[in-house]
Amino acid sequence: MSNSPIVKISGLNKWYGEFHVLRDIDLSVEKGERIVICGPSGSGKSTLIRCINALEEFQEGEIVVDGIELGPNLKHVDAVRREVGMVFQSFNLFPHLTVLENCTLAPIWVRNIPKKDAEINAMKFLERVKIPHQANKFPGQMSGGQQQRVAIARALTMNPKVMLFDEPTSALDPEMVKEVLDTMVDLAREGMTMLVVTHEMGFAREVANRVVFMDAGQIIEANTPNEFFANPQHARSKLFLSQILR
Amino acid sequence: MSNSPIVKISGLNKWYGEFHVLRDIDLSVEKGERIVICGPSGSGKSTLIRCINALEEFQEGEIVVDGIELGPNLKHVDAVRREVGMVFQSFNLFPHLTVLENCTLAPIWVRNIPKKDAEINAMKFLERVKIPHQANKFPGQMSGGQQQRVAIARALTMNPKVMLFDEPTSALDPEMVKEVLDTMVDLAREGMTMLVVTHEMGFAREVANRVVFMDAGQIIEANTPNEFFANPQHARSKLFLSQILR
Amino acid sequence: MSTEARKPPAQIALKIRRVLGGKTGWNGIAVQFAFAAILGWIAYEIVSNARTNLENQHIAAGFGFLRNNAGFDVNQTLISYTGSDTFLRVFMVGLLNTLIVSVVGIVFATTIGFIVALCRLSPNWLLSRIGELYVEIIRNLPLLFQILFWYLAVLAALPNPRQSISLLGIFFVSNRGLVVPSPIAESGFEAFLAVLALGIVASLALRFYARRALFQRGHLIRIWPYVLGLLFWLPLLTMLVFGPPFSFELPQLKGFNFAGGSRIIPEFVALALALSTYTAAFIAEIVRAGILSVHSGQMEAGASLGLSRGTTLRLIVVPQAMRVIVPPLTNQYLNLTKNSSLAVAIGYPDLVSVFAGTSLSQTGQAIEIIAMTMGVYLLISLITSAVMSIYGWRISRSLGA
Amino acid sequence: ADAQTLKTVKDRGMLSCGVSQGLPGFSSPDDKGNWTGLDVDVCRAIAGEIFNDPTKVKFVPLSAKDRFTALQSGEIDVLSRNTTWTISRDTSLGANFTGVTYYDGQGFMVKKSLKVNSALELNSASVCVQTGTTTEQNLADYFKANNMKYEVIAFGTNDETVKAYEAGRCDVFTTDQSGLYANRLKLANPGEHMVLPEIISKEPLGPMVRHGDDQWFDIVKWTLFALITTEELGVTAKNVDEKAKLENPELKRVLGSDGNFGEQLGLTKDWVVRIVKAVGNYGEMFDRNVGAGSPLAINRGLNNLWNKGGLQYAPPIR
Amino acid sequence: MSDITSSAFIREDLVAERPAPVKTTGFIGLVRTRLFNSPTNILLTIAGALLLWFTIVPSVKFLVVDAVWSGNDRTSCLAETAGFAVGACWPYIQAKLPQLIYGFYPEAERWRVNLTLVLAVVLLLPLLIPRLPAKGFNAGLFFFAFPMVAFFLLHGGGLGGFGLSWTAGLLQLFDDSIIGAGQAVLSLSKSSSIGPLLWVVGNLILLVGTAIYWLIYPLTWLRDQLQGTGQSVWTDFAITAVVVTLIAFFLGGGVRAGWRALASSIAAFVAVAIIIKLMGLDHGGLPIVQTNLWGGLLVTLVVSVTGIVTSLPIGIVLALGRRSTIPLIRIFSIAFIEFWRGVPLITVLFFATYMLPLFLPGNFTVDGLVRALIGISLFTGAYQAENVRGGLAAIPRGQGEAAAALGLSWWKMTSLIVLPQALRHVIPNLVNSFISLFKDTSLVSIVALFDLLGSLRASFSDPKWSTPSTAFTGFAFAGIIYFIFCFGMSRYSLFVEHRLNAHRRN
Ligand SMILES: Nc1ncnc2c1ncn2[C@@H]1O[C@H](COP(=O)(O)OP(=O)(O)OP(=O)(O)O)[C@@H](O)[C@H]1O
Ligand SMILES: Nc1ncnc2c1ncn2[C@@H]1O[C@H](COP(=O)(O)OP(=O)(O)OP(=O)(O)O)[C@@H](O)[C@H]1O
Ligand SMILES: [Mg+2]
Ligand SMILES: [Mg+2]
Repeated sequence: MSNSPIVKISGLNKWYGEFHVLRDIDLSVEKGERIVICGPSGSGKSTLIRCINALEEFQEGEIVVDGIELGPNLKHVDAVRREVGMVFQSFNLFPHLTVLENCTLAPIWVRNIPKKDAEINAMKFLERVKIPHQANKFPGQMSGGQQQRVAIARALTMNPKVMLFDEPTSALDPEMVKEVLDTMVDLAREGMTMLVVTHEMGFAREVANRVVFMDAGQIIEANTPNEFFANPQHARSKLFLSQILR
Repeated sequence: MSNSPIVKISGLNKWYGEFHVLRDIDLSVEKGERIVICGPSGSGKSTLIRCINALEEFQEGEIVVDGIELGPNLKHVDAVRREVGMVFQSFNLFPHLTVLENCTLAPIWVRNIPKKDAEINAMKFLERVKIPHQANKFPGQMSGGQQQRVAIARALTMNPKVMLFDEPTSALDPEMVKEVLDTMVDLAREGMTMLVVTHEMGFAREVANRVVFMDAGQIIEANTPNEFFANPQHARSKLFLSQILR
Repeated sequence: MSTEARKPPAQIALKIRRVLGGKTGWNGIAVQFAFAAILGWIAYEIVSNARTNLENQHIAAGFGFLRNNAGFDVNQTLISYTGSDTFLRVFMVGLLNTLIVSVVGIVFATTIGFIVALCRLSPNWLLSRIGELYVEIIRNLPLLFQILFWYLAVLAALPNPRQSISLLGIFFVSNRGLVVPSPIAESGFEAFLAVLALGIVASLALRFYARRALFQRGHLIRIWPYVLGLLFWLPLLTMLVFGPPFSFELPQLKGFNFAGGSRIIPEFVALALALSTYTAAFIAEIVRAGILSVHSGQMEAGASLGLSRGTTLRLIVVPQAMRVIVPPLTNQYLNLTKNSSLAVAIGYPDLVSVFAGTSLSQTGQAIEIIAMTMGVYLLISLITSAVMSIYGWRISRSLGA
Repeated sequence: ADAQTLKTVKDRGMLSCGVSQGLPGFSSPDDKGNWTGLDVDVCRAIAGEIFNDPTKVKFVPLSAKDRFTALQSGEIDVLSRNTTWTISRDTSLGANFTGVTYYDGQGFMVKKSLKVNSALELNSASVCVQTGTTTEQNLADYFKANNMKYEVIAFGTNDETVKAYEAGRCDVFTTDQSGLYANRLKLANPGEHMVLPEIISKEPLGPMVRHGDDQWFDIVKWTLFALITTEELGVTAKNVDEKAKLENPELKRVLGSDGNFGEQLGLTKDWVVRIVKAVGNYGEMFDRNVGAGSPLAINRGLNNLWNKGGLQYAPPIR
Repeated sequence: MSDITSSAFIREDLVAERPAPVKTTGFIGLVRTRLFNSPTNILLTIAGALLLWFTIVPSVKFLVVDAVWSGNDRTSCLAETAGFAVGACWPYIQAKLPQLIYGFYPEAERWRVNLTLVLAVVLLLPLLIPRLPAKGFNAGLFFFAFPMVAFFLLHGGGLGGFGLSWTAGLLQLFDDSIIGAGQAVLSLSKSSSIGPLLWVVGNLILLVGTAIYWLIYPLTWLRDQLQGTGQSVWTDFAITAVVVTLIAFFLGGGVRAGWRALASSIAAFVAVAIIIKLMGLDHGGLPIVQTNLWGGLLVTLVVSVTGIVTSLPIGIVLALGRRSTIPLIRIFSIAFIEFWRGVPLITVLFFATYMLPLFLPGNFTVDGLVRALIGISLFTGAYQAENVRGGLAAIPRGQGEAAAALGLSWWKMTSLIVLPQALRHVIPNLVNSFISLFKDTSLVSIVALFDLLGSLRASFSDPKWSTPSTAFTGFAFAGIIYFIFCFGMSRYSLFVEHRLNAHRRN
């Protein structure tokens, strides 16, 4: 089983109205692999990642997550979502619930875990992102970096097989970027399969197995970070890298 | 005439209720002089500048603008305001009027200039701030930097003798600060008398004749920019500069 | 190897499913069918029950009754009406009475509302407190309570017509209402009307001219003295030349009541008074919120450009405030119109009172009559909301949002 | 659904009876909500014959304009609320009048201080009237016929109308004469008001039931007849038990020891006994509520028995 | 003084703070700056003071100074007996107070009204004070348990059965209607040109009806058996409790995780059992007080509280319906909302009071008060729907996406994430709707229900208390009561709004 990829995207095409956002995307992610997706704004990175989580529907192609097929008409959505965790740019914590409640909500209501167990489990993950003592605060009372770490913990409580990150650090003040990236590095070390949309090239260098470069809705280049940064093949990748690495 | 200062503030004192905001302010501004006012938040910079434009009343002292006296009970307000242009931190463009209408409103209704002429004149100033092609847009359709430049153009259409700026760039995204500052530098080059409240020390260095440092409602130190930045005299100025210049 | 942009696949089946069933597709269609079935069942039950009930009770159905003679009188009619007119005529009479009290109510409510709002915004502490007091008291008492109060308590305190309170000997206030002299056209009437119309047209033209003068030549013309002259002095002059335009028939106490003059019935006064004072409290809050919603920076910007306070208010603040004010204000107007149906509690002959009340009990045709009554109100509010959404759309377009 | 009213009433254990919202002598509640009056007693008589318990009535106070809808909708089983018998009401409203409990006519009441002695002097007066009544239409006819002008002010309920009259909103209050006397008691100073002599209409008042249930129609109709018959026979609430024991064939028929008229109505044999025990005979009812024994002190007049010069006449029970 | 014009200036000693030359704070400051600071303002102040003088002084004079405080009937409130121009006639209020509060509710049973009121206050107060815990439990008690208890307390009467009987009855009603429809179609087929088709359809419907009849036959049979026994309520209750609890257990996750559902279900049923036992609902309960005896403040409160409790769920459902992507549901919700918002409440009440019975089966009557309640609930529900919709629109899209990404279904997402936030946003608007609802209850007096205002009007026509000041006194009294309730609610909504804003800021 471990041979077959955990996420397999083939022939994915998506339109917004007449606008062709994703074009013939093929990508497969092995278990434990850590992929960084980068590319200029509007190139379709967020859209791609949201398709994997069935937050967007698509018109052509197929996405298979852990053997579950997600066709254009969105069958098996619930099953897929249960295997995939997602972290958003704008945290999207539930402001009316405490941190602990944020982290126990899904386990209790989706996985039907007793509240006690869910809380013990949630505290474990909150410790892992280093904010166990804030468990009873409300999100509004925390800094952006802390909120994003809670969001990561919240996704982890569902024991996802794959974690998706959509620019997790770009809404943060510079001082806070590091604490979130550290958390993600830890996660990567523990062997979590991750797809990360980010412009933090340091992070890509440190943990990614593969860097995928997208432009105009297509995958232009995919390579190991060392190769990609040192020796980009495509003209667009070169241009992009020249802009982003000062 | 050119000997006498264009703005002369003497013995100005102002209270908000029990709170003594401005204390014994004396300041005179020569024609063509460009003064930058800086100081910690709450030190009374905005209040001072608003007093010059008679937007605030004051309890003691005297302000003379171009020979017109502005006493505590606000005589000659209209005359003074006609000589003084003001640019606000939050632009304060009129959202229900187009850019061009924003710029022709006052000339038509205050100076009774025929609409045609007012429009020609306004276009001249809009060209000067480099947005003539946006003349028929509404403010809501423009970026912050563009709006602030329109605000400057609007103030200029009244041919003021003095321009007041109250933190004109602090509500702007970093990319847009430069376009506004450039406009102001151009204006300074053309010899406009300016009083600018700002924390942009680069601007102060480049164009100011004098930097005035305020704290706790009083002028603590006033000096040429070179002197002031290189060699602040007062303990408070030193502290302030150490914070602001990284 | 870059892929060209293509057109999306047609996916007609999916689109049809979307149209029929929303995002959830087949599930949605199923839900819809179930829902339609339940609705259909309820509708069937209603219709079949109503049919059996009506049949059992031998109630005639249909709108034929509208052509029958009503046989009762109404004490305020804007169109000629006697007891031998039809129920359709009664319907019209009631509708017109509803409209007249609504229009009068709206005019007064707006006036009072703006005054109270200005009081509340006034820098004068006492005045703003009084405004607040007014709003809090009026808003927190039921409208029906206020209508009854004005009608019962105040009416009871007024004298009978023989002892009526006379104002200048031509107006009379009593528990029969307010009697005013009624105008009768005289020889100078046409001339007067013509001059008045001329005055209005000339004033409008003057305003137009003044604008043009300002915009084209930069002449600021003060037009109000001329307008005053046109609208007041000129008609006065014609009166002197051509004689008075109308004479007044003075009310005189004759028998039980006043003969001559026009009478405004106390039911109307009480209803219009209660409706306008009540709605005014809400309008005051709307106006206040609207004016406060215009950022103080706008006023300051106007001032710093040298615009006078009045000009700034007129050209900058009011237009912006109106955008915020007009939609809820229309809502209040609609509410007032709907609330005028409370007339039924004090016997003012509005639509609900004479049609859904008296006519219903004379004919017994509840379904038709209630449906017509509700339909009229519904129509009024649908038209108003349609107009409002057009207005809202125009505003959002002009702000470029 | 044709002949179900009796069953519905029995199932409910309660008669639902529409009455006026307060007209002394006919139907009015006291401070504690106990209802009394002539119309009320008709309901009690029906409840008495059905349940042998005159208290099993739910009184539904109705304004003139709501009364027919309430009857049509089935909210009430019988409308006993000074309602005038007219052909249009009998036919088009889907209801039937069951008889006349009170022969009345429309009159006018004015303040004595107005110094008016005849209705023909009422030109240009303001008249208060209850809306949705025959009164409202009679009024229009009368003033038109006599070529007089007037202003009509119509109110939804009797109380509102009286209140407006008292407050001076109008000069004249018009309704059925019985109502005038009854309402005069509600005024703060009854002595200051007078009823004008003219009677401008025939107003036979009686209970009403829905179309289509003949059994129920019979029950209500014969309740009235039983009340009148017992008066003819001198049966009263006090002596009914003794009378029942007498060997008078007519009494035996009426009081149920002979024949099964009650059962034919769907009731019990002793239905008349139950009625009389509940409210007495018509004469007693009249006296107690509006006649000599009441503050209204209205003469029997037209409402006397046929054999005493009045109009009250009941077909024989046999 | 140093010369500032010279380019360098350094302040050696700081200027100390000193008080302003003219007083701008405190009472004198207020008078100086906000009452008498300019000629126009002086004029306005004088005008305002005059206005107050001519309204407040006569009011106080009427209500207190010239008032009569004791007496037995109208004579004590007449100027002739009192010897002065009489203001308010308070003995009249004293005499009518029971009627204004309870209507004709029998004197011996009034303790039930009082008890209900006390219960309501005891449950409501902790709900309104934000600091107190256990809001969910408390709200459950107030919104579900309390209405039932209040119904049996105020109206009286007992239960004839329980869940099983009710379900059976409801299903039977539904089935009857299907069979009725089938018969109607069949009878149509005889006279119609498409007779054979109708015949087929009619028989099909009949077939379905009969099938359902046999499908639910065990249930109806069981019900009839139960009704036969002496202990129908308790047996029925036991069966219902077991069935519901089991369903809750298995839906809640079965042996693995259903214990929570099991426990809460059992607790709820025990609570219900206690209530049934305590109030003796199994054998008839308290004596029945028909709603036409209710009146006064009691009716005002019953109508408004019921309206508040029922209109909110209606509003939520309609608001969600209006945002639904399913076309029919959306269209229906829009039409429904716009209809109720477009017509005056009084016509709605007319409709409910006089026409509703026409639309119900002949043998089915609905109490007059209940009919008015239905009308008011639907009417207010439509307004609440627009309030709730505003709240829903204010929730950022990301909230729903985050919930979806966690695997929550639409229902869970809506009830756990979206609605709690949306409702919190619009509490002030909701409370404002409640205030208008409370005021609107006075309209029921037009359809012959005697609420506070209706009772007040009825009391005016009592000749025993008819004096020139009776009406004013009555209005003053009722006005004060209405004002206290409405003003209280509006202040509370302000308080909540401030709290919410404070919460949002940090
Ligand atoms: N709901 C939508 N409807 C129409 N177009 C959309 C929608 N969402 C995104 N787009 C368009 O799709 C394209 C891809 O968007 P996407 O958010 O995936 O880009 P991205 O690579 O994530 O960019 P960024 O770095 O700015 O987040 C953009 O051009 C965007 O304008
Ligand atoms: N309308 C007012 N009423 C009372 N106090 C005020 C008012 N406006 C300003 N203040 C107070 O006066 C002081 C000076 O305010 P001012 O806005 O002039 O400061 P500033 O130097 O411009 O600060 P910033 O850099 O934050 O704009 C502050 O402490 C402020 O709180
Ligand atoms: Mg993106
Ligand atoms: Mg400032």
